[in-house]
Amino acid sequence: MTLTFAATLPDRGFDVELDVAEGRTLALLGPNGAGKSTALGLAAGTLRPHDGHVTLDGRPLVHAEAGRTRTWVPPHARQVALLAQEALLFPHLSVRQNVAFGPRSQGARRREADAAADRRLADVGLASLADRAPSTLSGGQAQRVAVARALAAEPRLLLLDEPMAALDVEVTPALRQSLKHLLAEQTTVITTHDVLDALLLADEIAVIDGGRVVERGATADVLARPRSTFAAKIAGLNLLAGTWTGDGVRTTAGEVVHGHAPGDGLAVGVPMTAVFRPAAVSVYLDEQHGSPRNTFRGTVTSLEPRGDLVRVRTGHLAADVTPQSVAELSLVPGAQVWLSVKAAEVDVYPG
Amino acid sequence: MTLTFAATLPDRGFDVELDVAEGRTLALLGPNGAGKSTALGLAAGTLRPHDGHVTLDGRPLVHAEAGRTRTWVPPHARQVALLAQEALLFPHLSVRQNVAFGPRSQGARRREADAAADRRLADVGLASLADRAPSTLSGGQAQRVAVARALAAEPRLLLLDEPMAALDVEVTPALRQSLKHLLAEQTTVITTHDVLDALLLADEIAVIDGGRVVERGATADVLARPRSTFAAKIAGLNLLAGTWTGDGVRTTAGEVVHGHAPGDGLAVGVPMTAVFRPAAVSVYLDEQHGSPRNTFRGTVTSLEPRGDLVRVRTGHLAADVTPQSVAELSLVPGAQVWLSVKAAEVDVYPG
Amino acid sequence: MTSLVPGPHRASHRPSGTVRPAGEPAVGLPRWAFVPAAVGGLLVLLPLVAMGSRVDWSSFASLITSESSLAALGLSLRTAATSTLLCLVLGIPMALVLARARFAGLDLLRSLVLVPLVLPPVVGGIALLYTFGRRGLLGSSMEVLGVQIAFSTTAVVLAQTFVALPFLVISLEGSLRTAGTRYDVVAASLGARPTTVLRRVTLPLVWPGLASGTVLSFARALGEFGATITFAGSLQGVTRTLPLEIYLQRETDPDAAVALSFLLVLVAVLVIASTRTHRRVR
Amino acid sequence: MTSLVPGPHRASHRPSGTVRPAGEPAVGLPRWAFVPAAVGGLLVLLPLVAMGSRVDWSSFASLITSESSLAALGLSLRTAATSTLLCLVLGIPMALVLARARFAGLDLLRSLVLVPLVLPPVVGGIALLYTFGRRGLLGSSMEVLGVQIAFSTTAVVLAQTFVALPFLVISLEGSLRTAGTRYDVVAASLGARPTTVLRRVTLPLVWPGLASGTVLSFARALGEFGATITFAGSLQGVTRTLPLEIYLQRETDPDAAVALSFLLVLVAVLVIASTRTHRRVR
Amino acid sequence: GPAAGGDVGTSAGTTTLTVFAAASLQHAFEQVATEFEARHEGVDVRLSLAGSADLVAQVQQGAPADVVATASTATMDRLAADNLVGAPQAFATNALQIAVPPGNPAGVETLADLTDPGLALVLCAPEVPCGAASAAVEEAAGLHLRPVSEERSVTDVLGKVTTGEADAGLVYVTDVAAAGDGVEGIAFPESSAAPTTYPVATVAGSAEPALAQEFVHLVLAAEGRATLLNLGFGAP
Ligand SMILES: Nc1ncnc2c1ncn2[C@@H]1O[C@H](COP(=O)(O)OP(=O)(O)OP(=O)(O)O)[C@@H](O)[C@H]1O
Ligand SMILES: Nc1ncnc2c1ncn2[C@@H]1O[C@H](COP(=O)(O)OP(=O)(O)OP(=O)(O)O)[C@@H](O)[C@H]1O
Ligand SMILES: [Mg+2]
Ligand SMILES: [Mg+2]
Repeated sequence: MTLTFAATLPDRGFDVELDVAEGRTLALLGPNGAGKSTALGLAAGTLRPHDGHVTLDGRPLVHAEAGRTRTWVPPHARQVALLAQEALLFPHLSVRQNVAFGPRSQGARRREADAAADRRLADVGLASLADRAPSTLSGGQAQRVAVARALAAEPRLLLLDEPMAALDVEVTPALRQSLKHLLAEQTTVITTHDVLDALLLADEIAVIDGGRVVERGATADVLARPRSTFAAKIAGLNLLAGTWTGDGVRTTAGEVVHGHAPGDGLAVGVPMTAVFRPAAVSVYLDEQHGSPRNTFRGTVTSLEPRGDLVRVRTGHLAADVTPQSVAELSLVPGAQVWLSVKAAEVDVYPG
Repeated sequence: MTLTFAATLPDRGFDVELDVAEGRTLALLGPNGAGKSTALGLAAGTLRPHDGHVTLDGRPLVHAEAGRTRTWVPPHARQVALLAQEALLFPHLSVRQNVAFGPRSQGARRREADAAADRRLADVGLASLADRAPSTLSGGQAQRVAVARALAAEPRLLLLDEPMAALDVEVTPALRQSLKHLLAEQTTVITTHDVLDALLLADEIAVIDGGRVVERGATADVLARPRSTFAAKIAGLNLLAGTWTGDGVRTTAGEVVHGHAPGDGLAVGVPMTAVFRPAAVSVYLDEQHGSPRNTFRGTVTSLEPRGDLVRVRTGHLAADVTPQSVAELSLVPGAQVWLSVKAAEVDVYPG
Repeated sequence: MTSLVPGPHRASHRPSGTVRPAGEPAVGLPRWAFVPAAVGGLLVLLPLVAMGSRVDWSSFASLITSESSLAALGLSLRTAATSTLLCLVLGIPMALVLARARFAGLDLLRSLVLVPLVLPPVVGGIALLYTFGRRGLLGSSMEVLGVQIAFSTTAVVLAQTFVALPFLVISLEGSLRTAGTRYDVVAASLGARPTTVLRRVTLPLVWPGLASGTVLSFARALGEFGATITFAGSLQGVTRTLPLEIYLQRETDPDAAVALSFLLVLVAVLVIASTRTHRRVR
Repeated sequence: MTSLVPGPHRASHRPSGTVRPAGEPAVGLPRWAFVPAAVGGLLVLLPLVAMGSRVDWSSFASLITSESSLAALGLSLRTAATSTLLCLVLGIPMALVLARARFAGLDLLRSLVLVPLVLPPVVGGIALLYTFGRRGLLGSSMEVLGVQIAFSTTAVVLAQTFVALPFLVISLEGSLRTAGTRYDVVAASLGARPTTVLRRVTLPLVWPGLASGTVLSFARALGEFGATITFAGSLQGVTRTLPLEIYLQRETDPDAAVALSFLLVLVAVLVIASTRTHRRVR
Repeated sequence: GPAAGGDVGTSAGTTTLTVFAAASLQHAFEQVATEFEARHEGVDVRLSLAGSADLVAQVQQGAPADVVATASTATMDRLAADNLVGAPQAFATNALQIAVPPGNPAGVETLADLTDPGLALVLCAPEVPCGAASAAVEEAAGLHLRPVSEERSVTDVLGKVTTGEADAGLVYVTDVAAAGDGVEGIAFPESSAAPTTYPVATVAGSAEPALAQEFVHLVLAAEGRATLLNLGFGAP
């Protein structure tokens, strides 16, 4: 492992272990206040752990025991670049000088550093703004310059805290594409609220909630078979957790969900999770009876257009239906509905 | 109209006219640096126009001619609240005091102001953080407090500059839902890069690019029949502009696109736009011949997972295909492909 | 908000036993900075130590509790407090105008406001006499109104305010510029009138600068000698402040002067230490 | 970065003919602020005007170009410049340590560093004698090294540095606290060593505070009298700076003293005006 | 009695007499003032003490003084020239002495010893009274002194000597006496060449001219003389 990380910060209820292999990218997902930025701060050296250690390429960066810091490499000596959530461009330097700051600080000559800066600015599509003052940039432009500045520092470990927030649709795919290219060989931890970033950029995903890692795995696995509500929400899947009854999963609310089980021989009572896609869910105004299907009662909480379809949400489930259906059924927030899904569409697996 | 706005700022190449009717919400869309924040700043009074005027409820807020400001209502007297792109919570006040700042400044008693603040904090789901210092909030939490603070000021006109950036998937729909509710009667201008915000919150959309309004209309119309590339990109539609040839639209690149025309009697040579959904586009590795279809040659620039499908982009077009197709065709960025779409799927309209 | 450890511990790649709060931001101060800082500290502290070693501590108590010393101390504290208040009342608006208003001649005005800093205090006192004295610029018109300022306690306050005002103005102006106006803009857009913005946002945000400015001007007022003796004279209980008392003692009893200076220093350190200048801001 | 118009134009809801740059942020200064600011300005300016009205301009030129005046002026400029440099070298690290280091006794240290501000300068001079004088704390060890400070230009510089140092430290510390450390953290994470961070980020960001601090300490050094005469003595060309020359002239020719004071003020205003204290920062 | 103005003036039932005196006269005038108050029921004498040049500037600017006493005739003459005071009268003289640190480390015995180039000598500047006296003595003795510093006041010269910074200085007899153990005084015959005279006068604008005149009389009378002689001053 290039990066191994295990740290606690009792003040913030933070207790996380992570590792990232050389050249890989880990995406940290999780709700606001989960501890994503805290994890990055601990790795960058802008925060000190209460307990734990961080090592990079086998070199200990910090080691703390019960609040005593025993090893401490200061931030500038870590070769870890952190792009924070706020752009924080140095207000007294031009855009080019901002991006050249990392190379210059690491001993590059002005000419080389400026050339590197111009390359990075081109990568984020802002070569033409090189001589501007940061105060004259728009919010999204500033964020892109900050990305370029972090990349230009050529760190051993790159930490990106929501680099895509505030970018426009036109530039996001382009930047995502160049990041994909640039991060190919780069050991990176990225936090994001956009599942596309994770899908496209990350080899692995860790979901943090309430200061703990609640889920961890290869990107495709986590998004296909999420175990946490949060991962399911980002993956856009419905997820119901409960215990195995022998032929289905009983949730704490007492609903039983039938679906594909991974095999026989499961003990009754073991924790299981049922997962299904919103597109597989149908919406009715009254209860349906018939061949094997799962039916859930709910109240519509929101309607969101989603491409050609409309996503209908009830408390804990989502269904994707056509706009016509919405019109025919007169779906509005507050409407009482039955959601149903064929057992064949439901995956059930332990966890 | 409640808000009428017409202002230029030659320094920034900004020249925009807008209006918003009482109680309506206007979404400003456009690429980074288009001038969205500039427009909001001019309305809020944090910037002065070179030429032009802003009136709210018939009351002139600013009137300038050739750089001379002739009428000027200072920001605090405008009843216009601006939520900027950065949260900028007052660092010396608690979260509750931050939110209560608007009501207090407008003469409310401490108790009323605190009660109002607590209500608004509950709206954004952060009632439990009321006594925290802003420096102890996560990025997303801070942004939500800033939303609450702007709402608590109960302005005649609310200006929201990307209020949803940096929010997690879990809270975004909830906040969007409460904003929808809160903005129902509120005259609002919101800037966003997320088409869902526009779809759900805005009655009308104005697309700004390079400091000018390039498109303007009811939300549904603009997204269904975008005239600008940018609107089309956010709407997720393909758009090709050109001139009418009698049976199709000829683009500047020389391609001819066939589709539904709105009727007969169109003069050859008039500007026309062809629009079609990515889902209607098929991808082939060699050119197809046969019944009426449009075929375009292109190089794959990116592949993005999008729900159950993968969006394949070439220079100016997008196609949504199944992951299986991607695998079978070995699509990777750089691959040469032919995109084809049936004429029946293409809408053509003037503009 | 910020905390940085003293050098020796910071850059250690080797284990070390430092105890410091977890979670604190941890960015380094260059280690070499502690060397000149220590030299500077010694330059200021050694003379104090040397002075302390010469004080005749046995007679210290009786000396500083003599009637004339106590009268001078009381007068000094009263006048310095009043002048500091005046400096705040006049200086905060001046700093705001210098930092944020924009009109022709502002740069010249800024330089002129600094003049009392550079004027030898006695010359400052003469200038004040030329202005507020009986035969001064305003003196005759004020005499008509029955006001006579020179050689009264008012004159002491005026002299102290004159010399101390630039300290407040300059250090507050620097802080105002460093802080910028982003938060003020937000406050205004929430409906806060300029006065409310000033009271609830601008001043709390520049609190460290305001506090240093206040301390600087209080200290300068407390130590003021030259302008006072020239403009206000040296009458016990009326205009003879502690520095004037020290000056007089020195003519006849240099040891007593040193002891009284120690009293002055003590008072200043107590007053300054009781004002927390470093409220947490961010 | 910031620009605010004088009151009368700002809050006008009626048309008015103000010309001001478009695009500038426009947040108000309370209108009433201009009243105390003007009073404060007058308090400082009127005495200068009164002084100017008493100068005998016909003999002004010959007076300020006399040999002794020129020698004193030259010495003053040289020593004040040197002391300001010393203040920067010692004071910047001191301000950094006070603002950002954290160790026991820091608060006490901060109060002690202020002591030269409040000490009557003459007493400061005595304290310096007790320290660096022949029989002082360090004097004997220095004599062994063959260094004699007393009655030399070095003593003048030392006295000026002693009194001027706190000015730099206090105003810079206030600015450092106001600025916070967010940008420093970013710079460190980009690989900049603490010294690089200091040079390329911290100091440029607190430029307004550093500039005011420098101006304050230069002005204080230029006007320094009491500590110099006590510690360094007064010999033409060696230790007699312009303020000492002014005091001496005053004994025989008060008009000449006022004229020389004018020269001092002029020089200070020129030097200060040529240092731009208000670089745009944000 | 009539108020002099501001805070300086009458408090209930008492008359205030304000005396401006050179700082070196502090002890002498305190004793005279006590005596004066004892003789004049209801009169409060207030001393304002500063350097002679300060006193002159203050009186010129209309300070509410009744009596002024300076340490040199030159300064008093400036007031007389402006008709701001009544006729000045000499009430004391003073003579120079060589002041050396305790133990006389440089072994100074005569005025001629002060020409030793290795000796750190401090004098008053010629612009101030004690400096003028030093220059006169120097000329009378036909010596050429090279001081390391020309101080602005006697106090500054004494300061250098008491701290041992200077090996010797020329100050007044009274200053040596007042400094106690801090210095040793060495009398020298050439000092008679330059006696310094202390003048006192009533201030023209005084609100209490009669009382002021009585105070001047007391200073000049035998009682005042005795006090001054006790402190080392000579008779005029
Ligand atoms: N203070 C300024 N001085 C000069 N030009 C500026 C200034 N601020 C912004 N600009 C320029 O004005 C243009 C419009 O900026 P604006 O901030 O309005 O963009 P925006 O549409 O809000 O973009 P974003 O989506 O990135 O926030 C940009 O080209 C920007 O570089
Ligand atoms: N300086 C601080 N002191 C105390 N608690 C803090 C501090 N900064 C953050 N916290 C708390 O620690 C928790 C984790 O914060 P963190 O910034 O790591 O969240 P995050 O996952 O990055 O969230 P977001 O998506 O909103 O950026 C939050 O509950 C936050 O309120
Ligand atoms: Mg975060
Ligand atoms: Mg913007």
